[in-house]
Amino acid sequence: MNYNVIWLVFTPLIGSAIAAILYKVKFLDRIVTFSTFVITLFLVFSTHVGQSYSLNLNFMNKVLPLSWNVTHLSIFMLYISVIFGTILTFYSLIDKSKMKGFLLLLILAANNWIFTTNDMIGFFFAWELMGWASVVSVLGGRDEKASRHAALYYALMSIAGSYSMFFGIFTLWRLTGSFAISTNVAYLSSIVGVHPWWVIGIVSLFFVTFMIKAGIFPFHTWVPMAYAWAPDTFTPFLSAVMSKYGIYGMLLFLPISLMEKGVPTAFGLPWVNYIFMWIGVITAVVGTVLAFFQDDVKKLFAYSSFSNLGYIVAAIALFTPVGVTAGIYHAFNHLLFKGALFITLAAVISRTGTSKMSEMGGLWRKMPVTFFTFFVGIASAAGIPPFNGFGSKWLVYQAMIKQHLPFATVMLFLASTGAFMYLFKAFHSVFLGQRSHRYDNVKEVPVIGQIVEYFLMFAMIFFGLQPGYILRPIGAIVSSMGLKPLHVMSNGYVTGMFSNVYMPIIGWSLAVSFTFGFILFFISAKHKYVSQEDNYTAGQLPEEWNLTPETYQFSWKFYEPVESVFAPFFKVKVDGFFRGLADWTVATSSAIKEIFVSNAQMYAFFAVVGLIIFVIAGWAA
Amino acid sequence: MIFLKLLEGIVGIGALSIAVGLLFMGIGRKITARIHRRYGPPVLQNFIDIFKLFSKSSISHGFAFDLGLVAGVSALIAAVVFLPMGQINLFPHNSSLIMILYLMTMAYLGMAMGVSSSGNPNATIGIARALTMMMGYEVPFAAVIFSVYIFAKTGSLTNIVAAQGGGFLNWNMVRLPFGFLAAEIALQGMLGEKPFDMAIAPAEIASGPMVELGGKYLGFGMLQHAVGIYLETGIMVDLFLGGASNIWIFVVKQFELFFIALLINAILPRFKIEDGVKFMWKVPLLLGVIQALIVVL
Amino acid sequence: MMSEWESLTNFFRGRSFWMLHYCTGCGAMELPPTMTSRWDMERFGIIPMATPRQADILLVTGYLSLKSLKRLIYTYEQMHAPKWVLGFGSCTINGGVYWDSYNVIEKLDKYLPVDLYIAGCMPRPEAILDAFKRLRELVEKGEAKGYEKYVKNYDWYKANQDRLFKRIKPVLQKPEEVTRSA
Amino acid sequence: MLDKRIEEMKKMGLDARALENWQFEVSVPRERTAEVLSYLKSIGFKTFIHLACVDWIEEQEFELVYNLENYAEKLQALVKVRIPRNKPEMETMMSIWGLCQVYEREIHEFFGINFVGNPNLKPFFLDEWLDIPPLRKDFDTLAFSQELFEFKEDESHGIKAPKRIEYK
Repeated sequence: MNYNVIWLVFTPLIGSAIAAILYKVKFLDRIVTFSTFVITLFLVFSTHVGQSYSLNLNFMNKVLPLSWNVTHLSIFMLYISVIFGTILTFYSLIDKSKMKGFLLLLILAANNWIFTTNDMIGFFFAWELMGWASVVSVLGGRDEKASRHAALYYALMSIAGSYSMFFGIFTLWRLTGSFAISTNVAYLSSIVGVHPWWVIGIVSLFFVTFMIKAGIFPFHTWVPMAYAWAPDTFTPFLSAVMSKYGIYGMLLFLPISLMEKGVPTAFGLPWVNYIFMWIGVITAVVGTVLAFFQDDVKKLFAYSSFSNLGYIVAAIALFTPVGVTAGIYHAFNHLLFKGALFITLAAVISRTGTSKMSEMGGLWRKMPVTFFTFFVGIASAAGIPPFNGFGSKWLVYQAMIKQHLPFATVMLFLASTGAFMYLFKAFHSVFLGQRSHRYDNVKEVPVIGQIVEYFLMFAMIFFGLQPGYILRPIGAIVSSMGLKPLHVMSNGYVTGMFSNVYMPIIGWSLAVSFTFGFILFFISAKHKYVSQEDNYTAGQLPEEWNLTPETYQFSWKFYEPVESVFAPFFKVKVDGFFRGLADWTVATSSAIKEIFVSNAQMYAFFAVVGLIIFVIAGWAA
Repeated sequence: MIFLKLLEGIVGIGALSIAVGLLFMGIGRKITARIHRRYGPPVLQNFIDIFKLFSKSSISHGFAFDLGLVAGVSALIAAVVFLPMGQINLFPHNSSLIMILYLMTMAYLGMAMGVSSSGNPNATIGIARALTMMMGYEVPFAAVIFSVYIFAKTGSLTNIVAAQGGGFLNWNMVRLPFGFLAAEIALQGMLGEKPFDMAIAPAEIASGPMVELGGKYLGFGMLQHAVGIYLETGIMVDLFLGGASNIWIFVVKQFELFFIALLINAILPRFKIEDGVKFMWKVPLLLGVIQALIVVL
Repeated sequence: MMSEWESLTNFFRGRSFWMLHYCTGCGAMELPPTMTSRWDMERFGIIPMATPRQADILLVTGYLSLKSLKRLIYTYEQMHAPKWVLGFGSCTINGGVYWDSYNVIEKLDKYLPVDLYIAGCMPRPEAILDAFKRLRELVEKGEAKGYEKYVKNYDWYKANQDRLFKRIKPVLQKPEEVTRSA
Repeated sequence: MLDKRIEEMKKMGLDARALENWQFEVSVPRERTAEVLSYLKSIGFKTFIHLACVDWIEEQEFELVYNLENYAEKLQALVKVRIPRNKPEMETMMSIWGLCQVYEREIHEFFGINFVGNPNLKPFFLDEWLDIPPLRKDFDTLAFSQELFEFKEDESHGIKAPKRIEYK
């Protein structure tokens, strides 16, 4: 019996209660949130693999067994989520958005519960808690109407997911009589050879939920809306941490290794895994393509998140040692760089008051720390070697090539190159180019924000150069799933199957060559600094040409040629499918409502019929 | 130890790649001139140009401008260090092709950051075109390198070179002919030669990314092009022409590839960007996919 | 006297002229043959550039109206030192056929420091190549210092330019006196 | 066809005559310009090519020449309007051809003719022009040029000041 596991859940709940009382005073609310995160962090530090706790709840003469069990995976997820949450709440001390601390603490409680629980009842409760707290958190963005719409959409998708999971849980309970996740997974993997269709059906029920939460194609439609219209400080948490719950859930169920049980295969993979892998690849490509054309910078990075989760799904769907390692590693890297990017965006938006890229530009002189954090962030996201994103992308490719899947790999490579493109678009439109005179008085974020940015910058470079600190715990996770983990030679190595990369040497190489570059720069002829107005204008005089920074900034329709390349694909809209479904539901519901409301006798008739069916069904059962 | 080796490597290989790259550019100008029935500049013209540029005063638009242009050259040289070139192979256990490709991306990101921070829309349009074209040629190139990965069962350039040992018939150029063709076309785009030179269209967008560069900044841009030629042709030599036993043969093989690119460059006009991308996704990608299919099945 | 370093740099500068051709005048016609295979100016290291930032030489091909002179001065000031101006054709020397025009300047030298003139209307490509050769000699001897002259005598140049561009009263003080009789 | 058109013009009481076998001119009083132009437009002279102005300084008059083209019949019409030099005013023809706006702006700049109803008569080609309009005959360009550009004789370079050529 280890009580600190259960304290992991209760501490944030208590903190949440206090913060809810104080929430009118914003600063106190934020202080309580931050300190609760710090306390939770210490609790996480004292949590170890193998700790467990169980509790039997008596509920209407039924015993509800609740149990907690800390696995390698859960401790890893706990660490990364709580540490990131602490950084984010530290940043939120200076933040002006309408994020509510007590809701974040509720999500933290759910977060800890999801990652440690071993029973599906607790999992479901925590999932619902997390879902609703995040739905309410999405409210209160800068544009109230839009964020209400986004929250509604998100809530509907969450509900659909919850139903699906609820159905799955009770089907399993009916079959095994147990709510424990490990028991059920073991049961499923024991029958998968005999009844593959049942297993696939039941597992799909869970996976729909996870895919909705992670925002995987075709359930991604809520992602851009919710990410874009959530409060600016909440979006980092939404993207960095909350999208990983779905991945965590998938990792729980993936050990039903369909591999050796005689399931038909496609290209060396069980065909279910194969299809799932392609879903991941399509997610990556669709997210990338859609990200090209966004004008709202948060929406662009929302699509970017969606695309990166495609990478993760594609990797873990292979369920090979490299694949799972790459998937979890990419989940970590994505958490780090996307968290950093969204925090810098929150800083920029708090200073400029807009998230439209066409209205920003040239902020790098005014916000240098934010600029460099963003630069390191996009370098990581593009997978440039000395920063953190490289190792995981590279492992993903290796995992795919190992399975002889060249097409999927090429598609992922396309997504990666495309990622470089849209990241540069955001980089240019926000920080580079001409600065409008509106932003002449913009200042750098306050000191706390700068500390957070420096810290994240350092983390991205450190984990890029020393990937072993992450790959070792991932190795433990992989071996706990019954796979052979990758060999980690030392902290600097990313060990692959095709070749190794020793990251520090890249860092040193860059350091030396940059030194020589700057020596050459400083010994050659002198330069002088000029303002942005002194610019090549084909000889035209700026003042006679009515030239303003806004008109001389190129950020509108940045990738117009690409648009014409991808034009045929834009005709298909997933969103339209869901909208059509919603319209159909509304129409059907109102028709049914008509039946019930129009006539009292009719209503009574239906009630009686229903009752009779109910009684007969009960009697028959 | 590693540090000293790197120091040596970067000074030596940096100087080598710059010298070879500039020489290639000079020879390229001469050959292009001869194709146009002109006399052409001296072969060492580009060295003169570089010297002149670095001795010329210039303007800068701020620290990001400086950093970006320096990064354009430095990151490329940092990548060249890992390339096996004949007997010069400093880090044989650390020559993953994908790593080199992604390290090259850093140079392009640096360059893009530098020229865009100048605030000139022509530069940004050029960068947007270059990135679009990059998406075009990297996809067929990725298809090719993944088929080579599967074929050679290794991703390290050192091992790929080793696997091609033992004569002309073992070269990947002969064994993977479709892949080689696709990679050749992708190389044309990578080098930014015609018909894929929309990024630096001088008449439309005032030479694109280079619009605000002058003096040493333009010098850095030129050095980046030189090292880029060296690195990209070098990768192709290691991938398809079986590497080389010493650096001279290596350079000669690089020149062969560059020569083909030059001949195409000298006689073709420019694609539109979307047509360039579509072409890349039709012909070379099809060839690459055929090659991948042959390798996998 | 020039130092060794300076004469070395001048030697290289003289062999790598990058040229921005300001083609509002009719002289633009003479440049394509100079660039292409008949006369091939690239063999002297001379190539046309797209923007003033990259160029060493400003080649002014022909007449300059007041409006284009304004742009020319802006372009010249955007170039990086060392830079040279070549006046091409008679129009830049004394106005050429536009000697009495109210809107075409007569002596370019008053507004920008011209290092070398190419006389003629039009000068042949041979003349252009000869001019580049002469300019190279001047640069190597360290005599082509127009850009330094411009900085040193900026007040004079600026006053001349402002006389054209910042007029506050009519040029012909009493129009009725100079009016030609009917 | 040319004769037919000239006849039509004459029928309207206007003075018309052929210049070439594809071109005729017609002199119009100022008040009837709009009427004649719209009539010509309606009978096929749809294209407005050019608006020119001639300074008849001896007669103290400006002559505006509206140059119209009929591509179907391959005919050109020059509609000539004379206005007094001391009161240079004319109605704008923008309602017939919107294009006139630009030409009228040019004529305004170079001859100082005020086009009533044209909203945009600000300076066009000339920057900072403060003298009398330059294409009037009484404007001495050589004096102007020598005054503004200060062309002095330069013995050291052997440059002689240009001599005035009198047209007689």
